[in-house]
Amino acid sequence: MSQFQEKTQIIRFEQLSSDIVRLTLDSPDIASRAKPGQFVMVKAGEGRDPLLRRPFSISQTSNERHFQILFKVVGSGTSILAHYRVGEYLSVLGPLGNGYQVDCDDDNCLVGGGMGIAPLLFLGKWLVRVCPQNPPLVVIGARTAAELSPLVKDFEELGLRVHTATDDGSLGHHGFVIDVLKTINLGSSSRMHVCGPYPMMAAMHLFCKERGLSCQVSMETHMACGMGACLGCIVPSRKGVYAHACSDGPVFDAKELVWKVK
Amino acid sequence: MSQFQEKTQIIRFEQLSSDIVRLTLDSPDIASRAKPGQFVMVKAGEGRDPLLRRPFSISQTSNERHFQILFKVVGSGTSILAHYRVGEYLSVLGPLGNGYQVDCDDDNCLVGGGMGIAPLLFLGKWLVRVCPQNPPLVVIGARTAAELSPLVKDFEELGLRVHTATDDGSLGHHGFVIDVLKTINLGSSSRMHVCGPYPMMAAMHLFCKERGLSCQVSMETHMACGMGACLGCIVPSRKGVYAHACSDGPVFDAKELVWKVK
Amino acid sequence: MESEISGADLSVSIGGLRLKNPVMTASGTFGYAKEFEPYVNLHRLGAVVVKGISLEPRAGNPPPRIVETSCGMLNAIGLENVGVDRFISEKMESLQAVTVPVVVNILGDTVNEYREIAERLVDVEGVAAIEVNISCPNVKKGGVAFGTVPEMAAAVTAAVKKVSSVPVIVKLSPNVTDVTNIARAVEDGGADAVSLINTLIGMAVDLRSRRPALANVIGGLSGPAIKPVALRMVYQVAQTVSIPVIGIGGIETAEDVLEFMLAGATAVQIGTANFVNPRASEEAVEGLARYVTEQKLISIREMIGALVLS
Amino acid sequence: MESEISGADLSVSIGGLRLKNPVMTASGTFGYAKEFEPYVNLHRLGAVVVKGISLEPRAGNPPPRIVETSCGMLNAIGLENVGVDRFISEKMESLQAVTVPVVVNILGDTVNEYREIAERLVDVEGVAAIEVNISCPNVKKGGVAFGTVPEMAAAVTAAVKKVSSVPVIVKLSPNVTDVTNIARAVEDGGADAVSLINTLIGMAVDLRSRRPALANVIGGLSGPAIKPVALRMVYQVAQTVSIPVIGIGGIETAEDVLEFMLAGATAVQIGTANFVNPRASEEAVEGLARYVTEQKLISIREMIGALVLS
Ligand SMILES: Cc1cc2nc3c(=O)[nH]c(=O)nc-3n(C[C@H](O)[C@H](O)[C@H](O)COP(=O)(O)OP(=O)(O)OC[C@H]3O[C@@H](n4cnc5c(N)ncnc54)[C@H](O)[C@@H]3O)c2cc1C
Ligand SMILES: Cc1cc2nc3c(=O)[nH]c(=O)nc-3n(C[C@H](O)[C@H](O)[C@H](O)COP(=O)(O)OP(=O)(O)OC[C@H]3O[C@@H](n4cnc5c(N)ncnc54)[C@H](O)[C@@H]3O)c2cc1C
Ligand SMILES: Cc1cc2nc3c(=O)[nH]c(=O)nc-3n(C[C@H](O)[C@H](O)[C@H](O)COP(=O)(O)O)c2cc1C
Ligand SMILES: Cc1cc2nc3c(=O)[nH]c(=O)nc-3n(C[C@H](O)[C@H](O)[C@H](O)COP(=O)(O)O)c2cc1C
Ligand code: FES
Ligand code: FES
Repeated sequence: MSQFQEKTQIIRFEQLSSDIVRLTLDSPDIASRAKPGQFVMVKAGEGRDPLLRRPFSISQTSNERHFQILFKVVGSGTSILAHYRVGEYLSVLGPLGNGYQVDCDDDNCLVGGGMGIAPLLFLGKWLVRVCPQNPPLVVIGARTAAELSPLVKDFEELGLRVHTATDDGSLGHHGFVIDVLKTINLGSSSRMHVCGPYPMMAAMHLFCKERGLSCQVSMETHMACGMGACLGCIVPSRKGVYAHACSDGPVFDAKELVWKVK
Repeated sequence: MSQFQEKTQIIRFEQLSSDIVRLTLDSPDIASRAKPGQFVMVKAGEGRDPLLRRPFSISQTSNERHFQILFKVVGSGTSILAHYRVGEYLSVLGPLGNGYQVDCDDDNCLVGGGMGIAPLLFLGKWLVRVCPQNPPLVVIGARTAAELSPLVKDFEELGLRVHTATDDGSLGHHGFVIDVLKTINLGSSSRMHVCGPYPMMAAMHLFCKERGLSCQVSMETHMACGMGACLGCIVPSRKGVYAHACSDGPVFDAKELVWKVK
Repeated sequence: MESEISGADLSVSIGGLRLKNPVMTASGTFGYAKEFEPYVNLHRLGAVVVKGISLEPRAGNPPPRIVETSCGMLNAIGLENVGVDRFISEKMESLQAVTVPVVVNILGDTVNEYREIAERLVDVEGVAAIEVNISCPNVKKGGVAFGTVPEMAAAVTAAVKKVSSVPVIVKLSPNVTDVTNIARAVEDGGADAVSLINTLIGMAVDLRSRRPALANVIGGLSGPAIKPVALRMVYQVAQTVSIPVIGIGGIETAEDVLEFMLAGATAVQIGTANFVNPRASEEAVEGLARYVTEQKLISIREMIGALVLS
Repeated sequence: MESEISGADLSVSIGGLRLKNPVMTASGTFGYAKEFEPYVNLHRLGAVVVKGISLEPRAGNPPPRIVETSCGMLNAIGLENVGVDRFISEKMESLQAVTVPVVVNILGDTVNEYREIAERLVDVEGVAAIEVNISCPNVKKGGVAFGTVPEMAAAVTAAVKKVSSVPVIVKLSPNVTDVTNIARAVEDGGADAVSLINTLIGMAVDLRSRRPALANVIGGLSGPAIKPVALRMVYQVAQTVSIPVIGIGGIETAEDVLEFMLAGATAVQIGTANFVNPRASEEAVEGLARYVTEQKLISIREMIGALVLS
C-alpha cells in the first residue's frame, strides 16, 4: 500500500492572512502519489499536548515532491503549526482517504467554503491537466475578502474563472456560494465537488438532489488515526448505519449520507 | 513581599557547549532584587507537557535589569528551553529561596561542580563588589574542559583566580575539586559556599566538619511550586525531620542537614 | 477591566456559606495562602482551603515526594502538617487577616480523630467551613480508606457534623467503583456539601535506577490529566445528591470552571494549576466575570447543571 | 541495526502462549492489523489484539465519538464491530496471513453471550488467544459492569475458559475500588492471564455549545495521561496473582514497556500511541532489543517484576 509516515521538511511558509497559513512540505513519497481530496495527518509539536495528529487536506502538489497544506488557526494544534519555520520538520502520515472521483466528460464544478477550498485547489490543478478541454467551474466563498483573495489568485493562475461570495460582501456576491450557483446555468452532466462547512454541504446536497446533479462532498469529522483503526470518524450513512470518513471518505456521494437539516 | 511572576524577554542566547545554554532575561523586578543563591521557576513551553515549572539558579545579574540562567539539557523541559530564541518570552517566577550568607570578614571560598557553578558566578560577582578587600577563592570542576572553560573565563573576568578540576583531566586537576582544596592552605575563618552534585556536597560537608570550617550548600530537589506550597522539596534536616529546599533553602548550613553517605 | 466586570454576579452558596465567587483553592496546593500573597489578590477569591490538618503533627513521607507525569504530577507528601493545635496557634492568625472564607481540610486515622480535630476547631475565629478528607486509610479497619466504604464515609461525616458549628464539606476519593454510592452515604451522614475529586492513585518508575520514582512507591495523580475523570464524577454525583457539589481536578482556567459548573458543580477548587501559574485562581475569577458579562447572564448560578443534552 | 539486535532474547510466555517479544497492540487501536501494514512490519510484533467482537454486529454510538483531552483522548466508539460470524468469515483470512499470534478480544451483555462467542471461535485457525473485555455492562444485573464485581468477573471467566481451546486473558477495568479483588477472582475463575488497564471512565464538555463533547456523554480515557494509574494497578495486581500480567495504558516507547515490566508485567499492549505514531509498536520492539543488548541482559524476562525497593 502507498501510505507513508515521514518527517517532512518545511520548505516554504506563507502567512496568507492573519490566521491562515500555507505550508509547503518536501515529500516525494506523498506528493507523487496524492490524489485530490486526500488528506494527511500532521503532528503539531513534539510533546504530548496536543496528543493526536490533525487532519489537513492536501491542497496542492508540485514537482512530484512538494505538497501543500492550507489551514486556519482555530485551536492549540493549528496554533503550534503556525509557529513552525522554514527548514524545520513535521511528521506527516499520508496520503490518506479516497479523493474525488473525476470524469472529464462531466462538467466539473468546484464549490468551496472557507478552508474547504484547500482540497479544491489541488482538484482544480488536476482537472486542468487531465481534462484540458473541459476546465472546471469554480465557485468559492469565505467570510471576508482577506481570507478569499489569496485563494482566488491561485485558481486564476490556473487560468480558471472564479465566482466568489463573502459573508460580509467584501469580495464578490454578498452572501452564500449557493446563491451564486443558482444564478449559473448548470448542465445536467454537472458534477459538483464540494468542500466546506456542514450547513453549506447539506444545502448543496438538497440543491443537487432537486436538480438531479451529481454531488460529491468531503466530510470533516473528529479523527484520531486517519487510517480506519479507531472508528472515531463516523458519518451517518445510508449504506450501513455509519461510514468512516477517513477510510470510506472523506469524499462521499452526498446521496449516500444521511443529512441532518437544522 | 518581593517575588514576581513575569513574562521576561530573552535578550541573549548563548550556546556554551553542545548541551549547555545560557539565557539572559530582561526583568528589572527580579534582577534588581535577586541575591546570590536564589533561584527562579521557569515554564518551558506553552503546553501542559511538561506541566511544571523548572527551577534554575540565578547565575548573574547586570544593570539591575538583566539576569541569566545557565543550564544543561537533561530532559524535556531543558530541551524545550534550549530551543527558544532571542526576542521570545519566558514565564519566570522569582527571585525565590534564601541565598548564600555572606560576611566580608570571612575567607569566602566558592566550590562548584557542573551546573552547580551557576549560582557561584553570581556570588563571585557580588563578593567582588561588596568585599573588594577580600576576593574569594574559586575552585570549580566539571566533566570536561568544554563544559568548564566558558565558566572559568567568566570568573577570570571578575579578576578572580580560579582552580579547576575535570573528570577527564582535560582542564586543571584530573579528579575532584575536593582534591584541589586539600592542596590549599585554608584559614580557619574560611567559609565554603558549595553547589554541585550530591556526593560532592556530602564530601565537602565531611571535609569542612573535620577542619571546623563553615560550609554552606545549595540543595537540589524535585520542586513543584518553588514557594513553600506543595511541600514536595524536602531535605532531611537536624532541626525538625525535614526542611523545605525552596523556602528554608536552597542554601543550608551543611551541619543542619542529615547526610546520606553511600 | 475591574470596573467593567464588577457588576457580574458571581456569588454562590455552599451549605449556608456564601462565596463571592465559585473559585476556591484546593487543599495542599495553596499552602496557608500567605505564600501566594506576592502573586494573588487573595481577597478576590471565593475561598481558600488549607493543607490537611491531623490531630498530631506529621512529618510526611521521605523524598522524593513528587514526580511529573504526562500533563500531571504524582505526589506522596504523606500529609505533612503541624497538627491541629499548632495550626490554630501558629497559622490561623495570618489566615484571619485574609478576608476570604478559610476552609480547613482535616484528616485522621480513626473516626474519633476526625471528631477530635473538628472539636478543636469549634469557635476558632476565621474557620468558615471544614472539609473532611476521607481518602485516608482507616487504621481500625485494616487500612481501607474511609472514602471507599459507604458506611465508613457516613460515620466520619456524622461524627464531624455532630460537633461542628460551621458547614461540613466531605471530599470524596475517586478511587472507587461507584462514587455516587459514597456521595449518597455522606449526604445521609449529614454533609452540607461534597467536593471531588481527590487524587487518583498512581505510580511512576525511574527506569535508570529501576526504582519507584516516589519513595512511597505510590502517590496521588493530579493536574490536567485527571480532568476528564473529575468531570465525569462531578456530573454523576450532581445528579445523585441534592447538596452542593464542589468540582476539583485539573482546573486551570475560567473555561475549565464553567465546564465543571455545566456538569453540576456549584463551586470549584483549583489545585495543581497554582504551582504552574500562581495567579490561576484570580485569573479564573476574572474570566468568569468576563463570561457572565459577555454572555449577559444574570448570575453565574445559571451555569450550574446547565449542560444541554440532546 | 537488525543484525546488532537479533541476538537479544525478548521472548515471553503468556499462559502457554509464547510471544517472540512482549509488545502487543491493544484492542480497538490497531484495527484488524492490515491498516498498519504500510507502516509496520507486523511480523516483528509480539502479538496483535483485534477490536472487540460481540455476538451480533453493533453499529456503535452516534458521533462525536472521540475528543482529545490533556495528554489523552476520550472515546465512545460504543463497541462498533461486525459480530463474531462476519469476523470469522471476513476478517480472519487477512489476519491469518499475519504470522504473529492474533488475540481476539470479546465482549457481551450476558455471561451466555461471552460463552457463545468463545464457542464460535473454537478451532478457528489463527486465533492464538482470547482476551475477555469485562468492562461491559451486565444487562441481567441492571447494567453493572462485569468487571466491577468479583463474582460476575469470575463467572464470565469460567464460562469462556470452559469452552476455549486457547489461552484466555481477562482484561480488567480500572474503574474499581480494588483491582486486586477482581484479579484474584478471575484467576480463581481460571484465567490464564490478566491484562490491564482498560480505559478510565471520563467526560468532556464543549463550553461553546454547552453540550457534552461526546454524543454518549461519557467515554473511555486513554493515552499518556492514564499511565500512572495503569502502572500502579499493574504493580498491585502482579503482587496479587501468580498468572502473567499484561500491562496496558499510555505506553508509547520501549522505556514505557520496561517500566511496566519492572512493575511486574510479562508483556504489554500499546493502544492510543498507535494513532500518533503508527510505528510505535515496532519501534518499541527495536528499543527493547537495544536495551537488552546494551544492559547485557540474558533475557528481557529479567526485567519482569525487577523493581528495586529500598
Ligand atoms: C479530512 C479533513 C481535512 C481537513 N482539512 C483541513 C484543511 O485543509 N484546512 C484546515 O484549516 N482545516 C482542515 N480540517 C480541519 C482541521 O483538522 C481542524 O481545524 C484541526 O484539527 C483543529 O486543530 P486544533 O488543534 O487547532 O483545534 P482544537 O483546539 O483541537 O479544536 C478546535 C476545533 O477543531 C476541531 N478538531 C480538533 N481536532 C480535530 C480532529 N482530529 N479532526 C477534526 N476536527 C478536529 C474541534 O472540533 C474543535 O472545534 C480538516 C479536517 C478533516 C477531518
Ligand atoms: C534550586 C535549584 C536550582 C537549580 N539550578 C540549576 C541551574 O542553574 N542549572 C541547571 O542546569 N540545573 C539546575 N537545577 C536542576 C534543574 O532544575 C533540572 O535539571 C531541570 O528541572 C530538569 O528539567 P528537564 O525537564 O529537562 O528534565 P526532566 O526530563 O524532567 O528530568 C530530568 C532530570 O531532572 C530532574 N528534575 C526534573 N524536574 C525537576 C524539578 N522540578 N526540580 C528538580 N529536579 C528536577 C529529574 O530528577 C530528572 O532526573 C536546579 C534545581 C534546583 C532545585
Ligand atoms: C502536592 C499536593 C498536596 C495535596 N494535599 C492534599 C491534602 O492535604 N488534603 C486533601 O484533601 N487533598 C490534597 N491534595 C489534593 C488536591 O486538593 C486536589 O484534590 C487534587 O490535586 C486534584 O486537583 P488538581 O488536579 O487541580 O490538582 C493535594 C494535592 C497535591 C498536588
Ligand atoms: C478508540 C479506542 C477503542 C477501543 N476499543 C476497545 C475494545 O474494543 N475492547 C477493549 O477491550 N478495549 C478497547 N480499548 C481500550 C484499549 O485497548 C486500551 O485498554 C486503552 O486504550 C488503554 O491503553 P492506551 O492508553 O495505550 O490507549 C479501546 C481504546 C480506544 C482508544
Ligand atoms: S480516524 Fe480513526 S477510523 Fe477514521
Ligand atoms: S517546591 Fe513546593 S514547597 Fe518547595
